[in-house]
Amino acid sequence: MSIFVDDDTRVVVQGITGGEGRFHTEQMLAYGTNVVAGAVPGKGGQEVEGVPVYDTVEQAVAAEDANASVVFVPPAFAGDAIFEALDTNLDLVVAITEGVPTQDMAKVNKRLGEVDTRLLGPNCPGIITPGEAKLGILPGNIFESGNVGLVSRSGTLTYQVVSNLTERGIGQTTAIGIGGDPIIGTSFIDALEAFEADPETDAVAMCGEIGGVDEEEAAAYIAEHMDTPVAGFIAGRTAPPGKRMGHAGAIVSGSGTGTAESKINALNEAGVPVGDTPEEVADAIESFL
Amino acid sequence: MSIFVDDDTRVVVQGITGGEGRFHTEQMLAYGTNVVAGAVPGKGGQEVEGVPVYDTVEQAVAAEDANASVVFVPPAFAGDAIFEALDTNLDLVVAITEGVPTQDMAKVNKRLGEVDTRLLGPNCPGIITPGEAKLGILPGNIFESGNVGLVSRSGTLTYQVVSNLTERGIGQTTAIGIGGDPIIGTSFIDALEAFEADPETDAVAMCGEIGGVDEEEAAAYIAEHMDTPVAGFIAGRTAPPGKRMGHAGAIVSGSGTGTAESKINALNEAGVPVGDTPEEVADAIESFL
Amino acid sequence: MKLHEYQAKQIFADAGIPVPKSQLADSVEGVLDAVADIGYPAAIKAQVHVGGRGKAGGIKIVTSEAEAREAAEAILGMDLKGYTVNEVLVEQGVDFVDEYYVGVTMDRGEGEAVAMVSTKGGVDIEQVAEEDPEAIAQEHIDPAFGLHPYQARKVVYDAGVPAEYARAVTLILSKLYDLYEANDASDIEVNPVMITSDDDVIAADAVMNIDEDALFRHPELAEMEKDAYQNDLERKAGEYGFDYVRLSGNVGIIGNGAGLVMTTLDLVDYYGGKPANFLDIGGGAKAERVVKALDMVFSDENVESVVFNIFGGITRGDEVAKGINEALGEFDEIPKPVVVRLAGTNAKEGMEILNTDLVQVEATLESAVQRAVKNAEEVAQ
Amino acid sequence: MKLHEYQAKQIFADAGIPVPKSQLADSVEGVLDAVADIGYPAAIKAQVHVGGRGKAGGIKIVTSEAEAREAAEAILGMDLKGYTVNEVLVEQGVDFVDEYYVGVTMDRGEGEAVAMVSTKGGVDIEQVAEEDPEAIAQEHIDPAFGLHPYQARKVVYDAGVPAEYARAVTLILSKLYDLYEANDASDIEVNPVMITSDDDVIAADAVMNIDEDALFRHPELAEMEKDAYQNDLERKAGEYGFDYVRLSGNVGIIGNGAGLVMTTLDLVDYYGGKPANFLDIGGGAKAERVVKALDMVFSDENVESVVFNIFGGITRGDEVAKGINEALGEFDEIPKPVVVRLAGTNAKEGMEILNTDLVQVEATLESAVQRAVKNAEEVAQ
Repeated sequence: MSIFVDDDTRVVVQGITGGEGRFHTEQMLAYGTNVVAGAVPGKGGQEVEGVPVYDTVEQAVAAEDANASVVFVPPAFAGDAIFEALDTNLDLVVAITEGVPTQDMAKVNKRLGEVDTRLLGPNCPGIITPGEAKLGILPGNIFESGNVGLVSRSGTLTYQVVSNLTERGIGQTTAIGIGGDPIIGTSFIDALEAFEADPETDAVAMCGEIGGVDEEEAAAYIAEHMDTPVAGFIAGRTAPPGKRMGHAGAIVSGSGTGTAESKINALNEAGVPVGDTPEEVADAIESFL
Repeated sequence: MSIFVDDDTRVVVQGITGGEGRFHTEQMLAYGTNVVAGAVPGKGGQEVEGVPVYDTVEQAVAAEDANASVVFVPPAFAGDAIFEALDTNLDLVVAITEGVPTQDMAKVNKRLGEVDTRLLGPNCPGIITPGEAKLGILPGNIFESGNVGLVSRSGTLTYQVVSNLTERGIGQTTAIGIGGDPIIGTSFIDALEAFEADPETDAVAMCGEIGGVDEEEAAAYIAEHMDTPVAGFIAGRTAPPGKRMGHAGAIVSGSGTGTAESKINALNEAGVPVGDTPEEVADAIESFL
Repeated sequence: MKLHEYQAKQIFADAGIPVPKSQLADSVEGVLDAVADIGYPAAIKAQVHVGGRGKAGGIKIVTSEAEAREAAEAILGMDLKGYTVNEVLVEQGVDFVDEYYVGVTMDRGEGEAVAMVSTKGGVDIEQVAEEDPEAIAQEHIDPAFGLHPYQARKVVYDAGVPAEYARAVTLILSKLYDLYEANDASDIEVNPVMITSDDDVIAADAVMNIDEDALFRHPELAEMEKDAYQNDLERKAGEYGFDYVRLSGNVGIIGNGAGLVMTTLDLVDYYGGKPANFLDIGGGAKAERVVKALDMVFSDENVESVVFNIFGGITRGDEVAKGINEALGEFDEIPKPVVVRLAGTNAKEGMEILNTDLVQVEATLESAVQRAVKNAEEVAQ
Repeated sequence: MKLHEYQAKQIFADAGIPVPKSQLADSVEGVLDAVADIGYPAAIKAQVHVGGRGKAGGIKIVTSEAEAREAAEAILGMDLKGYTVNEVLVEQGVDFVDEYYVGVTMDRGEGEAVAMVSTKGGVDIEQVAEEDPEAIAQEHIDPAFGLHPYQARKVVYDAGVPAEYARAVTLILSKLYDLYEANDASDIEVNPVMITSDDDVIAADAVMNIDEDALFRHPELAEMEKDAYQNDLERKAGEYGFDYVRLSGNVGIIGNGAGLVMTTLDLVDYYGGKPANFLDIGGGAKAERVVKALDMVFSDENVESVVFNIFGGITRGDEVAKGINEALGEFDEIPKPVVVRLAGTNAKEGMEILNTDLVQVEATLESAVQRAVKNAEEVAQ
């Protein structure tokens, strides 16, 4: 099994005619994902990699019976694209776009509370259920099907940890990048809850980073609700306060909240071993299996 | 019994220090209503008719354990006052103010969908459960406690019909003015549903008027869900299209929707007798009892 | 409150919506000056608040000075469905290849505005709505978020606007919504949006109605309200602050509260009479307001009989009676018979004050209306 | 992105928020001209992005020309927590009777902005938040509706602002929220809002941080970004479009993806080294970007050793290798030893291309970092 995406996921690509949209559509198709439509205003009737393009997401969903979308729309228009997807009753919207203004996301976040759709991201690499479907930009070849769930705020750090696992022969049920922005659609807790409910996920690797209190909240959730063992990693131990470390969300505020120390302590208190290196995370996961 | 208000209703008056607010607070107190607080920014610490005034509704509610408010705030500030009341988790907010801009009410209407509070009005005379509580500007002396529910879009027309009933010795469980604006908080259906559920209400008088389709929807509701008999009245049979007849909501649109004819037909088809005169409404109610 | 086409178009132009070149004129010479400036063909369009102006002869296309003079003479001063034409808009004639409908209006059932686009423009959109509702694409607008850009695009593409014009039509719709919100409009429509033979997309007509309850925050629009009155009586009512509508009958009606006044109108009709007007003096009216109300009704030359129906809540019967006595006391002879019915707050006190030499008193709504109808019939005989 | 106090105050003043009279100066003469204009007492305030300027000697009150000269000479050019002061704001001294805190900031946990008011202003608000959280009244702001007027009043009254000042403080808060929204701020604070001895209410300080991701729609603010860089290296990174943060160590770090670069920094520290910087070349970087990244790191005189850590997703190992070869090929002698670790997409192809005369290659993240730390230690010896 898996969480959020599988063989049956039918994908609309928003922004399919742009450079990134086109390239990753090709990659997703090559991985075996059911990319069934694209949506770009004014480009209705065209095709990209054999995938039909529609003017609106609603038209694409209606014509191709899609249940998910991936957003490759530039930051200035991404908030609007996410709203469009949310108002189409999809199961899942994956927003890859990096650099969406926070106030746009605050409005999206408000709408999220009014609909049943799950949003993943923005500023995330996407989600992959190895061997079934990949929505986003993750390099498919490093993943293997298996019994470990992975959830991460970062893209390349995800790849690093996954490769540490795969090299040992430990495969993944589903790997999720939840995104590095301050306001995101799917939290650690949402992913952990789904992994806990998935009978095939026997352990979970969780890669957090500085900024916000999501990791602390996740630790409380793990302590209270999870039987599946979790191993953690926190990036940014050496980050100075007040500096944005690449990700818009990765910042230790002047008041000292969002530090790596606070997150590591919270996880440790919840019984979650936190690795000093990615390799140590893989060690912990291996010990669980 | 009664609906929405009774002996236990504890009222905050928003705008209590204004002319209307002060006068009707006196009237409501004289009727026996539990007016427990007023709310006017900058007037915290004062008293009006012995009622303590607070700077905010939240402070008033917290200090005096209120569960309802009546809004006597001028139209320019009434939308904001209603928002303030809605965000304080009251059971009932009664907005008397006439002339609230429609777009302000559209925003209020959106918030109504997010909270559990009932809004009555705006542009309404209020609500009365004879002998128990009066919230608004209705003249208490024409009402009698009894077994007939009354719901109306109009103020003085309500008084007319009530006096026709009271003169025959027919009293009321609760009488409600839902308001004459295009966008209002409580619809005919909301009131009819509550009267249907009230074991002491044996018949309902419903006074509609031209504009919108609330009466048609109410007719469909009555046909499907009500055992309690209903008699109706529709004002505005002679109104020409495209002219606003006093109430902002009382207008037959150019496209012919909102006519008295359509409403009368819908009610008749639902088995609701519609009087040609207020006196005939009282006749019909009397025949039900 | 309705804006005239020329007022709405000025607002559109200020917002960057393309409109044809035009000029307002109130005389034949003014029209000729305007066409000289604008060129031929030109349209001469009556500026009155009447639907179907074209069919009724209120819009003419002219291609020469002679035609322009003829059209100006015909339209200026003409009676269009009961309203006199005092002003015309002289507008550049546009060579078009297609006509769309674009509008934003309040859907009161949903409590939300709705954006609408149809490629079947240039004809009565209400007829299209009835005969071919699928031809009008709609999108409801969440009042907290406003019109999302994707929604504007969606309704345009759903309507079937070709891709080459979609961006321009979307832009017009977005700007219409901005104007709708910024001006507290209740309705704003362009029918037609024209696709010209040069592939330009322009707003060839303009309808804009404003929420009267919101005029307090739009002084520049309130200023235009002066021009919105259809006749002197409505203008007078506006000055007095009454809710007033003139009708074609002869029984003048004054009351308090919209529902009760409507009901009084309906009863006049029910008992065989014809209402001359709707006049609501509002809640809590004092004697002075009553005097003004009677002045209003007597100013209508059609009125043969008056019924005064008050059910006092906030309004006090004694104040009303005082006002009636005062107003009618001015006359040597009462111009038209006045029937008065007072109920509710201080009705008894009112009845005691009322000078029954001046008015006829009735105890119930029904009997008061019946008597007023009879009075009108007697005068008419 | 942080605005300087003088920039934020100009924005406040343009929005109608009362601020003290002030003038920017970058020389002692400029300061003297400014005080001559503004009068005494005046405050001379260092314009650098450093908290606690006052305690660190960056703010001085002067009451005479002699004091003004002395203060200007002391502050201009001074080193304030590592930053050189190039500009000071010369500001009218204000005689105050009370100090409040008013601010709007993004609460990322709720995904909503929060408005905050406290009557304990003029001191470190984070300390107040810790020691006496009740002293700060808060109100969350629904992003779809914005700050309702009642909310602005509520937070002001809840904070205990006396009725006589409540209206003015509410107005400041409302305007701050408008500025927050209009400028895509992430944080906007006034500490203190001063109640002057004349009962005026003025914004005596101004903090305003802008969401960097939204600068594309605020060209006037993007223009100010030039002044926001703390040093030449950050300015260069801004020009190159890199996410870059300078640190105090000697191991230069280049990688792709924020999380992985942070992890590389952490490992440098874990293995006993000191990171010199954070530098994320982003996803899908081409050779040219790699050249610029190496240029950046070599420009930092503290750097003694470099680690290049790439896990290719969109980024291709061969492109990175090409860039490294190109950048290092320029040198007769490689300035500092460079350790490279390539994994993921086209890593094998990259390894084959890589000129191992110029770099040291490691197979894992851990070994690459350990080697770079060792290189730095060796240079330091």
